[in-house]
Amino acid sequence: MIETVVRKRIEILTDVALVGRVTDAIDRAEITGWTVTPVNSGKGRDGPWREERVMGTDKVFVLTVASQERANALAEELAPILTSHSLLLTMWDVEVIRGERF
Amino acid sequence: MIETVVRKRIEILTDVALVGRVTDAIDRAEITGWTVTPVNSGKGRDGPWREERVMGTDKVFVLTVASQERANALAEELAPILTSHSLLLTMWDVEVIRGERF
Amino acid sequence: MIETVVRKRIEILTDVALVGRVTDAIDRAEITGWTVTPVNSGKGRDGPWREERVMGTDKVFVLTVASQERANALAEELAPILTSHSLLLTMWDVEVIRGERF
Amino acid sequence: MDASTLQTFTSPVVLFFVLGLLAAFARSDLAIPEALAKGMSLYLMAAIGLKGGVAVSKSGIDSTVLIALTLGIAASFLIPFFAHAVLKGFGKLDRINAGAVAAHYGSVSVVTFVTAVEILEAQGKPPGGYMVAVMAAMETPAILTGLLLARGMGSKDGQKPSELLHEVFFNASVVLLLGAFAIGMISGTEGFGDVAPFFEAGFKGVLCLFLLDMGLIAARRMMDARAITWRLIVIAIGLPLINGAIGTTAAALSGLDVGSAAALGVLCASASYIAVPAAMRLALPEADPGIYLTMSLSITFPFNILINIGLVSALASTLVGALSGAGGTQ
Amino acid sequence: MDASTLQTFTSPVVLFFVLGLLAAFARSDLAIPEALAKGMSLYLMAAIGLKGGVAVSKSGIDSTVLIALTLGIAASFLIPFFAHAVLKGFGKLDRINAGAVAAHYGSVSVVTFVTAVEILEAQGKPPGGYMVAVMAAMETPAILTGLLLARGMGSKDGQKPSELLHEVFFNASVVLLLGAFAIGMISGTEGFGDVAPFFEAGFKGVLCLFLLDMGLIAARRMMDARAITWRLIVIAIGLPLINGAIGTTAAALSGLDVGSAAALGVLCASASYIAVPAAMRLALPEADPGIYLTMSLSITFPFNILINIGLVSALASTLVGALSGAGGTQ
Amino acid sequence: MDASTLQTFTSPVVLFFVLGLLAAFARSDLAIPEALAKGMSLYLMAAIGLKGGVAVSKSGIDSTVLIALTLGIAASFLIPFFAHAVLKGFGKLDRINAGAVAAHYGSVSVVTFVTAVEILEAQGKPPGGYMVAVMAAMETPAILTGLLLARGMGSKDGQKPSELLHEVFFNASVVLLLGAFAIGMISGTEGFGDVAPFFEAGFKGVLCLFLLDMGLIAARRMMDARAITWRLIVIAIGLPLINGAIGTTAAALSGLDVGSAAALGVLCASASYIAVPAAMRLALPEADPGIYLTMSLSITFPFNILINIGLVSALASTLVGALSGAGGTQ
Ligand SMILES: Nc1ncnc2c1ncn2[C@@H]1O[C@H](COP(=O)(O)O)[C@@H](O)[C@H]1O
Ligand SMILES: Nc1ncnc2c1ncn2[C@@H]1O[C@H](COP(=O)(O)O)[C@@H](O)[C@H]1O
Ligand SMILES: Nc1ncnc2c1ncn2[C@@H]1O[C@H](COP(=O)(O)O)[C@@H](O)[C@H]1O
Ligand code: NA
Ligand code: NA
Ligand code: NA
Repeated sequence: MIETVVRKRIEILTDVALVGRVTDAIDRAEITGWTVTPVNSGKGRDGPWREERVMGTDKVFVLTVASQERANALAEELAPILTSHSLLLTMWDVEVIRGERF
Repeated sequence: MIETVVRKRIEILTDVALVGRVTDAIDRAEITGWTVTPVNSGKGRDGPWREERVMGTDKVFVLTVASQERANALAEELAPILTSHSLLLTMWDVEVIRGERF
Repeated sequence: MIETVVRKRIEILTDVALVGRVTDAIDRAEITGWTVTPVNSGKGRDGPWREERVMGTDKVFVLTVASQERANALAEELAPILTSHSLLLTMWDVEVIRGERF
Repeated sequence: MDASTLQTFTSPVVLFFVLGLLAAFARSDLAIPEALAKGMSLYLMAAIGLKGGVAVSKSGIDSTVLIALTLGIAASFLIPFFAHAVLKGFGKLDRINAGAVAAHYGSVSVVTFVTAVEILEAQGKPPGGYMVAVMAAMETPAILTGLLLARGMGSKDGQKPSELLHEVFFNASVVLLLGAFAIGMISGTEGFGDVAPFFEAGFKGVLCLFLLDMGLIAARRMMDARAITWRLIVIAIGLPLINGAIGTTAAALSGLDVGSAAALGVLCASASYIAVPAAMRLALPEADPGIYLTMSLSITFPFNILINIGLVSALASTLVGALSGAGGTQ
Repeated sequence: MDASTLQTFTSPVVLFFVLGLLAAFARSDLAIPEALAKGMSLYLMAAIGLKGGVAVSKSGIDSTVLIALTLGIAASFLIPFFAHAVLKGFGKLDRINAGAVAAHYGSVSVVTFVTAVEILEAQGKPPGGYMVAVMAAMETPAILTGLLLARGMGSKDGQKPSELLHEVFFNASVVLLLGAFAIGMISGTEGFGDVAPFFEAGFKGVLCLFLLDMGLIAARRMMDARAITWRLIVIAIGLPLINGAIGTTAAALSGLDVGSAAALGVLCASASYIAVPAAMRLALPEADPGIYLTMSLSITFPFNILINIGLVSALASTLVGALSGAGGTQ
Repeated sequence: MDASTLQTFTSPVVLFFVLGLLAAFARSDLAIPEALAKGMSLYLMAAIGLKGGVAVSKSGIDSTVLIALTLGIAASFLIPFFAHAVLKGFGKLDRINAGAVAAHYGSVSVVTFVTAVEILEAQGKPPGGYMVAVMAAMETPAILTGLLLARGMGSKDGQKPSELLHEVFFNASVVLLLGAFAIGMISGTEGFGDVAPFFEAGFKGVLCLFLLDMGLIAARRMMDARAITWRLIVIAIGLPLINGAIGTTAAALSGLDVGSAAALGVLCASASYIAVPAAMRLALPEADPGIYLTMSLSITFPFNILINIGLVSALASTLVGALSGAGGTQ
């Protein structure tokens, strides 16, 4: 049987303009990497929005897999901008293979 | 340390034509928001399919974060169309920051 | 109340060129289906990359929902290429409705 | 088959479609990005709408236009009854699936029409500009008949009829076709001159790439098809033959010119694979897309492009020739 | 309103914008894929930049060019002060939101400019090629003024100023506009000849489809708007009127020709909805996009396209006519 | 450097490439949406294929065509042996990475070829239409040699050879190039006339935007590069110089005309960055894309576009001139 270890998977919904801020925070938390995936549309407190890339106002998900400890460090790093920039952050435990990498 | 609370994350794979039905159900369950992300291709009981947006037959994920209670309400809302429209619904516990919002 | 059952959700980040290998492994593990979603960019050991589909070097997520047993079979199937092709695999428990299908 | 039918097979437009079919059958990974395919489809609809509107701004609206519109709308309403009977009887489909497929055959395929116009123009039989409006008008009536046949008058599913009607009348292709048609009518030849290099000069080239994509998609769906029986294949070839012949004949008898009669025949012969599938997913989710998409897109569409447009065109020439000959001796 | 204003409403370019507005209000699902919209926007910027550069390679750079540049940059710096006062006073916005909106009105809208150039050329008043460089120069100063007004000299947020300045000066549209302008100047008429069929012949057609998309987006945002009061609507119409009039007058007094004066007026009247919103998300995240995007995109943009370009053009003709008449009698 | 080389740097096509490089080095966020870049690449391949096919439909196939095909295929097979030796020796790469890089240099870059054709035509030395077929034929043999060199005859990885061969022969660009070539041959000048406005008039403009994107991608990758040593940089410049000279000389000696000899030289000099990387990810996953993509895309590609095409063209003129002079005195 393959061996797995438990890590945190963190997904952050953010404006495209702010991706650099989020990935800088990930780098500062010394997490090994991150992956960005696209988002089409959504609804929040300000009502619905559609992807409007021409206007630079669309969003993406930034996801990263990290140890519990580094995940906490990342959450601390992001805390100041979470509310001001209305990011959505969810995290949960996942099993990974090759866990020594994260 | 940042405080997190536990919420349900629900992801529903649906035909683009049916997104409105799903988000209406989310609204009726009084969940604060939702986010739609794109899908490329897949395989199910009817064999493989590719994204064929020209034909209006492609799919997306609708994801939403909600309290346990509202998540259940949503699942109940969607139950009648889950099988008839062959939606795929998965849900699991996640930690969120700023939990009062969900 | 709607009845849910627990299944594994497995997500594999892979080069587009290797999707066929991954879905073949899913088929061999006798899992009922899979879904492919797009990826924009990321950073790993080799530094950052952007989606460069013209060059055939971009990545996607392949996700599949399966029973614990079949999920293990899939992980075994993929083990040999996980490291050599630097795939990223995470898996976790989710609740699904219509669980008899998976 | 006359020379002009053969000529079809040296036209780049048709050859790119064949290339798409062959590439997909050879399991090549050639693919057109979807955003581009969607964009080309919007471009083709805007261009054909504009061109039609400009033509009508010159010719004006007369009784012929009304006759053509009436014929088209009637065909879209009625074809599903005939198709439904055949699909349930010979095709052995259940009522729901038969209704869904029938709706597709009553509605129309924009790209089949556009390709037919190119071929007819090359043969010196250009259809009237108003045929674009006829096409737009034929898109949706069939959806209503198809649902009626599938489901009777009631709807168990909570789909609000108003929602469906809205979806049907304001769906993207109807709005774009009629909108561009109106713009063409308002701005006329002069206003169109400005945008002609884009919408006219590029037209055939875009159609080439779009048909390349359609060939790829049609062939790939064909190879993945599971629910298709030989009976359904026969129907997917028989219906366009019969509908095309009836439509052309009715149009010729009603006094339309050769090109317009052929165009109406092609519209009757063609099956929708854009607007109707989307409506069916909403209104008839139990119906199997594996059946209706494969029939309309992978069998009827190639059959129309490669063979049936030629047949309908030849029939229109014969009929209109005979009728005007008859008229000439009166 | 003279004949040429009426003519606006038979131009396909404007009519496609109206079609987009109507389709969205009717809640049609018509939509242009984003990748395509982005591509069309890049194409329009490359084309307008090239054309401007080629024109300047012929006409050379003289004092008029410097005057126009100075006027434009000054306007972009100063308009936000005026706008900020109005937005806080009459508009009742807080300091932050007023600053964010003010930055939008000091900056410019590329598509408004491009549409204005088309309309002015159709009216026989082509603006000078250097106006493209003026537009590029006007994109960013307003961002700095807007931030200053919103925030004073300090920044509590850890946003590094150097990062913002970089974002501002190397943002995609500035780079592409100035880059294409330089390429046009270097390669001149001869080099441009090779690529003219693509960048020139296709231009108006692409603009049609792009404005169709802008109409869809503007109307959809309007319908979803929540934070917009009648006071803000008045400002979103009043500001382009006033800024347009002041800009045109200043340009006419400074001796620019009719077309260029009108173009400068349109630049002053227009509000950014691409570069500035992105900068505001970075530098003023507390400001509400629901306010600044709705005002600039859903009110000011349509107002400029449909009405204000015509007014500014008429004003420029009157002023330059009067001034040259005065000059002629000296 | 003669006048024609200088002329290269006033061509919009090359200038847009330079703009892309500069914008990326300045860390501008300018970017072309991927779907569009993919679409432009398909367009360029379809257009160049069609044009080549039409040219051959006029000129016919003679022994020159066979000679050029033989030279091209031989070069694609053999170049990797030479490259592999250099990469292992001077470049200090391990066997696997050397094999992967070698495969890239044996194969070809479509865009380099297309740019070369534009430049050669502007210099009055148009290559023969059959060179498109030669290019398509050269895409894949190098992949086989490269794998052989990396891995010996066996494969430890379970990659089925048939799968790889299929991938290699039916890969998108081979299918599209040869398919469009065949369509061009079948439909000939007359059929091509219909679609010429799209495929011919738009060609250079699309190439401009595509090279803008390539410039952005090449420079960004360069800045992120980690695994690149000065030795590899020397090789990435030396190989195209040597391969280009050998290819041109062989072609001139075999009697090809100036333009075709230069085109073959450019094909030998160019390195693949589309088909081969995809094949390597499948067949040699242990090889590092950071090495092979950076060398082929970020060093060799710009070197060829900016400098080497000019050198190869000059060499071809000199050689063919000398040979025909020699022939002339016989
Ligand atoms: N810790 C991580 N979290 C999320 N994605 C990652 C992580 N590490 C690597 N990746 C993704 O996996 C890809 C390959 O990583 P690597 O195997 O390190 O080259 C990267 O380009 C990222 O997209
Ligand atoms: N409960 C939710 N579940 C999923 N996505 C959400 C939820 N609430 C907000 N979002 C997403 O977050 C974005 C910003 O929300 P807000 O911060 O409320 O403006 C929305 O546009 C949605 O895409
Ligand atoms: N086990 C699975 N894991 C992930 N996605 C699935 C699975 N089964 C089905 N799907 C997705 O759901 C879609 C519809 O499946 P079906 O309801 O079986 O027709 C498929 O096309 C897949 O994209
Ligand atoms: Na029909
Ligand atoms: Na302004
Ligand atoms: Na080569």
